[in-house]
Amino acid sequence: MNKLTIYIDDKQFQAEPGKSILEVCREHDIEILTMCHLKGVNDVGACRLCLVEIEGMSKLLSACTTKITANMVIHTKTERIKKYQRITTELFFAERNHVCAVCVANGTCELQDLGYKVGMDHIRYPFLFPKCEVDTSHPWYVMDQNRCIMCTRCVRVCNEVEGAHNWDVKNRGYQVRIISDFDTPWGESITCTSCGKCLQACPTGALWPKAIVQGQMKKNPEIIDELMERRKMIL
Amino acid sequence: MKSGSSLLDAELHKTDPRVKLIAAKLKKENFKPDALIEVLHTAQNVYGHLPLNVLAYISKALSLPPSRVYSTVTFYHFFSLKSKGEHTCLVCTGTACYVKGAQVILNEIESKIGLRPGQVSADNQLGIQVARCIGACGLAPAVVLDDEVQGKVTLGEIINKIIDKMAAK
Amino acid sequence: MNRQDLKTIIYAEKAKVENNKYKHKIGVCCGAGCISSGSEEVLKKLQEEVTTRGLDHDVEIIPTGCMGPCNQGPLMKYLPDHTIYQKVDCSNIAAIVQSQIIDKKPIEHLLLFADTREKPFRDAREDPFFKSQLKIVLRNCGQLNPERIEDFLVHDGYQALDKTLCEMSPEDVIAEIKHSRLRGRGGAGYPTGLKWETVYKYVNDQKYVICNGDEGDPGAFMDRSVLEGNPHRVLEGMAIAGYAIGATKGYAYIRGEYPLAIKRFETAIKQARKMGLLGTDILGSNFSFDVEVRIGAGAFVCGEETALIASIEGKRGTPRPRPPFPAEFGLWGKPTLINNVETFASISPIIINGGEWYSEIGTPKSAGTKVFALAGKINYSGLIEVPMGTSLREIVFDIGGGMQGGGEFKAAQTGGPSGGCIPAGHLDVKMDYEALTNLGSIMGSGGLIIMDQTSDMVDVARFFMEFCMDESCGKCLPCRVGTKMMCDLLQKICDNRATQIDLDRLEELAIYVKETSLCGLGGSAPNPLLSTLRHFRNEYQNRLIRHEQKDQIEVPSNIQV
Amino acid sequence: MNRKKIATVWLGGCSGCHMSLLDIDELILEVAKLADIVKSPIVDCKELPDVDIALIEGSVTSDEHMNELLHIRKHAKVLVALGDCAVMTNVTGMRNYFPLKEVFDAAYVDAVSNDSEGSVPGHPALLHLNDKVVPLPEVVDVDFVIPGCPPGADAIFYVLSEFLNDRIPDLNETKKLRYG
Repeated sequence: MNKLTIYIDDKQFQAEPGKSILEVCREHDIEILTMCHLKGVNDVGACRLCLVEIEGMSKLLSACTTKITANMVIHTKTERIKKYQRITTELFFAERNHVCAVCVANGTCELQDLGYKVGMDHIRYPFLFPKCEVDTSHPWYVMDQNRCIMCTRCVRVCNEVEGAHNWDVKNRGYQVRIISDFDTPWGESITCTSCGKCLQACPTGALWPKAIVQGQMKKNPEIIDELMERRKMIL
Repeated sequence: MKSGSSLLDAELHKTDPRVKLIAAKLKKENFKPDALIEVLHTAQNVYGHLPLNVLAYISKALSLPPSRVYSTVTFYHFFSLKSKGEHTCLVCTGTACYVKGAQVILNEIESKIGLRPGQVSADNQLGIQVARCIGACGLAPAVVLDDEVQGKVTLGEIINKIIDKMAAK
Repeated sequence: MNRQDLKTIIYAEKAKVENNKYKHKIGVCCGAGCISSGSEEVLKKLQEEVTTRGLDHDVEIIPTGCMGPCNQGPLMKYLPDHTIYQKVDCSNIAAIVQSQIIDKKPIEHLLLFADTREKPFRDAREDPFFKSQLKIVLRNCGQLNPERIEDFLVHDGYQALDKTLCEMSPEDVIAEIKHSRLRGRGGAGYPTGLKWETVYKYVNDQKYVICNGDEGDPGAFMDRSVLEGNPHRVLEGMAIAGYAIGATKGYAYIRGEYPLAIKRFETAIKQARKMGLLGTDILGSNFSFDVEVRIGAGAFVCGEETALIASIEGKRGTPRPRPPFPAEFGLWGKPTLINNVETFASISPIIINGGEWYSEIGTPKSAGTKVFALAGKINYSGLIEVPMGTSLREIVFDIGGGMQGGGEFKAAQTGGPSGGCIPAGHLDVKMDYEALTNLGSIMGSGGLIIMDQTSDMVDVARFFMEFCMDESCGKCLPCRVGTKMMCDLLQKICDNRATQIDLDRLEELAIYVKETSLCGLGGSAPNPLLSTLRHFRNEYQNRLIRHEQKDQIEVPSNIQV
Repeated sequence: MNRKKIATVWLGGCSGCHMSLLDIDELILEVAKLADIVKSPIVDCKELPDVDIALIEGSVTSDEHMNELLHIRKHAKVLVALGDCAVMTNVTGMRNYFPLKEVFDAAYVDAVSNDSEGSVPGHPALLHLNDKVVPLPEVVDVDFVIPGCPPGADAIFYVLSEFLNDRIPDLNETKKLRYG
């Protein structure tokens, strides 16, 4: 297939049509910050961290959901984008109750990493301090809404990879929460297979195994993509 | 939280005429999963709200995961998981009504009747709700008492009407 | 039914009207506003009155769609004189029948606007309220019985469909619409012809037409009135669109809050099917088209096209990023055309009278007329239709009869929670898409709320922000958290607890949310805030406390448990 | 010799940040070459004199903290929020999800160790807890923040030495930024 010529941050690249801007950037080690993107499941464009400027477009577009077109001129690191990435990060921290000091994912958390990458030293917006539930009813796992950033990676992994669709989202606006079945305790779910893929997919310490304590969480989100690749070979 | 597994085991009363209405709707829609919202409308109409066992029934009938059904129900303001009360008083808070003092009406209801939007009286007689514009802007401020639109309401009059509703069981 | 059959029916109906055995005709407005004021009672009582007087054979009584001046309802119109009686109730019906029908002279003090005008008009068409209007979309609203397809047929109903199917190719139809320069009436004002052409060009075995009747703006009821007053007009527009783009299936997504509109539209569909104006092989043209109603379940965001599609598919109404646009990847992944109710209702007049005719109405960039739902602190509120480019002053003072209680005009809010306000200094603005955008507002779907000096603009911004916060779907972060933060900050300003830093932060957030949100809801949620800041910044500034004063106040408690 | 004055203050926190400050070990001598620590939990001084740098650990949880912080703001040239509690409330903020009464009851009434006989202490001389815990930037202008629970000793020393040498530190540039 004929490759397309595109320009990213003033450099020229050849890329296959049908690929997203994000895929092309990742191939060439151009850093694009993401939270809701997880290789192996469908993109939803919800976190808005991967927004890029495209010449000729008035709107910022999410790199994960926008396919490349011929002669596209893309800017990924303008001052405007950097500024918005920082605000997005701050809003993530202010939305729920992220207490790194007591979190299992301290040190391996993608949200923490994001904060370092955008150089966020403090949060300028008032914290919302919502009251959130912690579901410990599952024999092995815990779901802590305090640490959830609503990236819905667990929802998509459970639905698209495991096929169980235990997780979904309830309510709307800032009151959205991840739910299991009819918002019933996870331990009583009739759909969950306890496969644990959602734990691997979760970028923060919202989903974790009971056996560990602060700072011990090891995550391997890449496993999802590997799994999907292996499945293709079996077929 | 209610127990999840026990819920799905709960069979709806087959003789309940309301279940039959839902079953008829399901059949009419050919049990297509994309008819979920249409079926929920029917269920909400016949039950007044959407009890969890009804949702479990619908989820099974349409072969949809429980969380998919629950998430759809909680997304739309029209659907309610809880009973809204025998009588309902819905105060329009659309822009025209807002400009003409919908908030004052809500304050008055709270001080005289002791209920805020979304609340139902202890005896389940009256539920107070708000709507984002019922499209009767020419009659602002408007209140809907049991499906009957009261236009250009005044404070004393509307409170009396509500109290009458509560008294007439 | 073929073309000839339709003509036969129309001739027969027209003949019936011409050889009218009735000497008098009385229309009772059964639009939602008048029904709320009790017009159904009036209709019943009127029928009784006429029967008791033995006038059944002389007086025809019809329920009609919205007549316009909704806050004067229930309205009753005597034809052919166009005499309108306002605030009719059961007690004065006998007198009206006696005076108007028997004595043949109207009762002056019961006429429309009799309580506010020095001399009310016997022919309501002479009244400035109607005189300044130009009704294209609403032309037959308030004249025909919306529940009878025959009434519509008499008023050139389905003539446009007949013309397109029998005389025009899909390309012709698209060219005509393009020529008319009609722009989408849902708010964004995208050229309708261009949109049709895009969907037409995508080749697919299945395409869809969707009519967006999820009118969620608080303070807007244009679509509702059109659907209730003339549902067949919308249906006809949808069928023409289906023919033009090559779709065989349409969906009308109507707000659940509008039960009457749903009922009448469903009736219309049944009648049209029965007459063969929907279904297979319409008018013997090989073209097949059918429409289904989907009822909204109370989510403002479903007015956004991708969310609306998700909702029709039975899912949470959350939008998805565009591109791909619905024209390419829409309902069930098929090319889909989505237009607003008012847009579809504008189609048949364009087909009948030609695109040229339509394009000459209005302003160079915004052709045609626009329906507004006029409300707020104004004397006559209701449903109006004016040519694009009519000045706000004309709308407020000529049509609306000026400010209520002699108040002072402060601002007009357009476009609801996605729009902005027009301050008194711009009363002479010619209302069209560009002019409103230049003022930092938008045309929107047509809600027009007039505010007087008692309105607090910061609180107005807070009101709309709270609305957007409640209606945010929660999918993307900027809208989900941003609207909540902005709402809290606005509350802080309203409570006189905020400093200049808070205001700066609020402005920064507003622009951030506007530029980064996934869909139009978040993208326009900051508009009322930005617009009031632009025109009424001093009202914000006056509320701020100085930074040094901060240590005198309590700890900010903008934290919700 | 223009020696600078440093104050370190302990508001609503666990003193871990001060422990981390002590962890700079012998480098404290480097600090001592340029400045005096005039007020600190480890210095016996009741009044706060005007200082060049104030390092403040912990968040604002009570009226006393509030007054102290406002006082320091007036007397410090550079106010540094030290540690996650001061910067973003951290663990101390975890009571914000509950009404204050529930928090008191949990601690003084319902706790098992109370043998069901406890009551909420109400002596007027006791400090008065605010309804909500807030981080320093919500109350006063903060000139610099060092997040971390606790911040690393190297980060603290780096910031101190930069300010003492009239330079502005940059945690991000120097890869010393960390939370938790």
